[in-house]
Amino acid sequence: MGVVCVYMYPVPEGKSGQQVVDSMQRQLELLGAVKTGNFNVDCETYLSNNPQGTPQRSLHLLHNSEQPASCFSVLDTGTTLVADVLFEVLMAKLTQSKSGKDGFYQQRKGFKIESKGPRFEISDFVIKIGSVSMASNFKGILVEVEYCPCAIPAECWDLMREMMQSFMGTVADTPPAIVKSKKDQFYTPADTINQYLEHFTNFRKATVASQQPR
Amino acid sequence: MQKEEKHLEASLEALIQRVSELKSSIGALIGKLEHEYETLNWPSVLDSFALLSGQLTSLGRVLKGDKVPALKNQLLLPILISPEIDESLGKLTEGRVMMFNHEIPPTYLRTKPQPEVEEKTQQLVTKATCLAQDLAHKQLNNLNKFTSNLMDLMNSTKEDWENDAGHKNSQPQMCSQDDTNLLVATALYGKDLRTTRPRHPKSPQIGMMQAQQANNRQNPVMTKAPSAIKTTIKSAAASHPYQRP
Amino acid sequence: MSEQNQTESILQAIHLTQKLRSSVAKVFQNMADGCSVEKGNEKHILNKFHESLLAVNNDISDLEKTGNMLVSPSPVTANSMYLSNDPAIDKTPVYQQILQAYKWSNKISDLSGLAANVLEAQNKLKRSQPITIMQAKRPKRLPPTGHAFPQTVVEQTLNRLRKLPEISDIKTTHPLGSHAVLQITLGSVLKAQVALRGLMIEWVNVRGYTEENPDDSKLELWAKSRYEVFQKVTESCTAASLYFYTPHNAEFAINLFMKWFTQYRTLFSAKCSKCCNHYLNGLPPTWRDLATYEPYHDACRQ
Amino acid sequence: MDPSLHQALKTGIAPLHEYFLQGSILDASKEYLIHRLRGLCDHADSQPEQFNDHEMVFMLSGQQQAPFTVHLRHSLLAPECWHLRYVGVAEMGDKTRQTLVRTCLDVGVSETIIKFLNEMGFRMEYEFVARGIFFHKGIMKVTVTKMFKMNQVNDTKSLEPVSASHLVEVSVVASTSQEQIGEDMKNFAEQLKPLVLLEKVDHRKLQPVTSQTNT
Repeated sequence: MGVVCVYMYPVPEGKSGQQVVDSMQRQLELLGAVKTGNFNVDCETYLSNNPQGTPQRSLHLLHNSEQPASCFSVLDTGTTLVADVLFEVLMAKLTQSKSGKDGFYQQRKGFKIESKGPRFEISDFVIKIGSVSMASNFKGILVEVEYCPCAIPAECWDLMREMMQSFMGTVADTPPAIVKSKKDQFYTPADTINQYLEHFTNFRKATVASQQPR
Repeated sequence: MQKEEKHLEASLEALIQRVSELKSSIGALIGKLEHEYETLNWPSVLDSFALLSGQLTSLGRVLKGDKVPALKNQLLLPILISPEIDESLGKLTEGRVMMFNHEIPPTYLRTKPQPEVEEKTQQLVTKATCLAQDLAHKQLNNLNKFTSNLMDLMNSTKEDWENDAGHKNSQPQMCSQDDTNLLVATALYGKDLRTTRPRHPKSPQIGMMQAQQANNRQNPVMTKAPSAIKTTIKSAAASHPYQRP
Repeated sequence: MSEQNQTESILQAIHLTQKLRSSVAKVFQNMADGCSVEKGNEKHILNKFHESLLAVNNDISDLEKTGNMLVSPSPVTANSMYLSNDPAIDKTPVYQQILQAYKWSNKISDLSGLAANVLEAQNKLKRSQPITIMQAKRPKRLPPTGHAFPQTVVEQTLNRLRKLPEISDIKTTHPLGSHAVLQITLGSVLKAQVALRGLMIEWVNVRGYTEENPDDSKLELWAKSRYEVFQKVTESCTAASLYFYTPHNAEFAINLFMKWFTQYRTLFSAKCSKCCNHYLNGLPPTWRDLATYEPYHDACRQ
Repeated sequence: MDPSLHQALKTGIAPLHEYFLQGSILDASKEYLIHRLRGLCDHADSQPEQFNDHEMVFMLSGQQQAPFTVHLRHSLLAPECWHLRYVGVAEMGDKTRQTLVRTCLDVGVSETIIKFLNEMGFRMEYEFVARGIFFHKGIMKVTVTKMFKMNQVNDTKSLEPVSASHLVEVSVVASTSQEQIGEDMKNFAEQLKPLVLLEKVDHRKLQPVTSQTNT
């Protein structure tokens, strides 16, 4: 597991998401990237049915195809739990409503958001171009770049920046906030998930904001 | 005279009864040996022997008893000897003796052992008498000593065995049901552990209510999860430093 | 019977036993040696065998006689009767020890086979030549001494190396006897496995800091790194270990090598001295100049 | 739930049922049992594997919902190992069933779990330290556990044994359709007699009604 940076890649006016993805793919192939399959990161959200008095919690359950045996749960307090994928079964038990009574948690319907697309490798770099969709509506593009050999962001940031700028330009001028805050520590898969969650949350907020004026 | 005869008759009657009892039990034993030798076990043979010996002693007691006139003083004479088949005799002896001819009386009415047997006995008696008194004593003492030694040995072995058995009886005290229950309850329900810390203010009543409900319904909806005594195997398994090649 | 007499007869008995042993041994020796039997010669061989057996027989009867003369063992030997008593099997760890020994011997043979193969196939550049007859012809050339350092000296040298600021840790193991295998950790950048022979560097393999060994005790000396960057570094290190190699001053050589090697602390963060970039063809500068220690991309070296 | 996960659960790739028997052994006789288990179980040549775990039991209770309990185990030997376990009600079954059966869910988790559970609304109910040895024989797992009360909250150093016995459990985690396992386990338990009587312990009788009213 190396250091991962996730950026939102802006879709220019008048272009469809697919066009942007295609052009980026061509660019990467010119740089010598090899396509090595697809990837998928998804996120579901649960809300607690807590009795009054205690604050309502929301819990995000994320999967990353890069870590297929794990699932990641992030509470709105920011606490992140990495667990076996069976944790989801536990979650299902918590959402189960028994004899008419609601479960402890309930799934937020129509809120599932995911980013999926092709995965490329250049030497020790892994690049993923994901199209984000929520309830099968296209929301934007997330580009993930991972440098596998190094686990400390401060060591390899410059190297990564040069690499990323070669195909993304100025989008990758500064490291993502989470990477920045962990510069001298070991980078973990949970950090990747938190980067994705942050972007997902932004997309969802944008959706809500764009819907409200109407 | 009349009275004495009657007396004799009665005692003979008694004797015959005893002897026939003895005979039937001997028959039973023989039958057992012949027909059940495959399934026969030692205790049942011993039972038969015990019965026999009991009957023999009771026969002896009857013979020695005061009520029986001295049979020694009675005479028995063969009055009629005939080579004809006597049916009533055959009936009486269950077909063993069919006629009372000349061969029968010497064997059946014998009061002394056979001459050769007598001779042998005589020999032994003389041998015994010619043994010196002190030598005999010595041998007797030796025999006694051996016997008592043997007895001691057997007794001590027996004691040992019994001790062993006692020991074995004490061994199963290796586990206790109470402890099992206690441990399971501790792992599952935190028996004796909960009291040490305050609980969430609301939950006790709920928990209690539920427990009572459960009891009332006789079909407890147990919502508490049993133990996770199984543990993080992964960790321990992974820490095994040398995998076999 | 006096004590003296007793002792004497025991001595005699022992002597006779030895004699018996030797005669029996002779019989077996004869049989073990074997002989080609020629036709007509069987009788002779048979006679010889017969004679030796007779000798054994005589010895046995002698021994028996002396043995009968001995009275029953005196109380002094009372303890010896416990000799044949079984020890409490459950209490002695013999079983585990035997199994352990068996496993280890298995492992040793496996590993040595493996090592021999690998060293044969992969490492043709032998730095330690076995002393052969060739050397007799060229007496001027001294045999290399790099491999002939006692462990204490190796340990001392390593302790000095441990003080280098870039090196976070040097772990030593002796997987196959005396020669050390080092696991050098450089910051949190990389880990290198260095197989030493004495103080001579035989083999270097570099892998990433996060590339886990299944556990720390198990050395993965041969597994190559998953990442191209460390494969390149491994290549460079092998080249450097040959460059710095001096046959008669191994300590000097290892110091030089280590000094050069520590430059990889900045593997990901250093810029190439020629093109002034970090990134080229998917890799950071993976070469460090042997004299100036300056970082270069593989392609920028020439 | 993920459809592929659903599939895995159905086909038994992710086993959800635990078959188990419980018993206990007095501390004094533990060595005999260990000796016998070493002979009976796999890997007789190596030292049996030890564990020393801190178990915490968390409960989530709502107003209308039935409380939900999970058991969290933290290895004190390998502090990076955290293990979350949910177990259902143990079914006694009838005479023909040889073992107790309960649903169970084993999840390896990261060290943030305590904070996570607390923020999810779980509260710790009780905790103890379980220390012992485990063996395995095929898919069967045998644990010999000494349980300790903790004198102080979160202090795994000052301990007090719960009883003078070790808890012995034989268990197999498998999917439902494997009733044959019960036979094997019964046979195995038979071989441990008279040291340990491994039985179906009726959990219903052990549910502490009184202790709940006390607290």
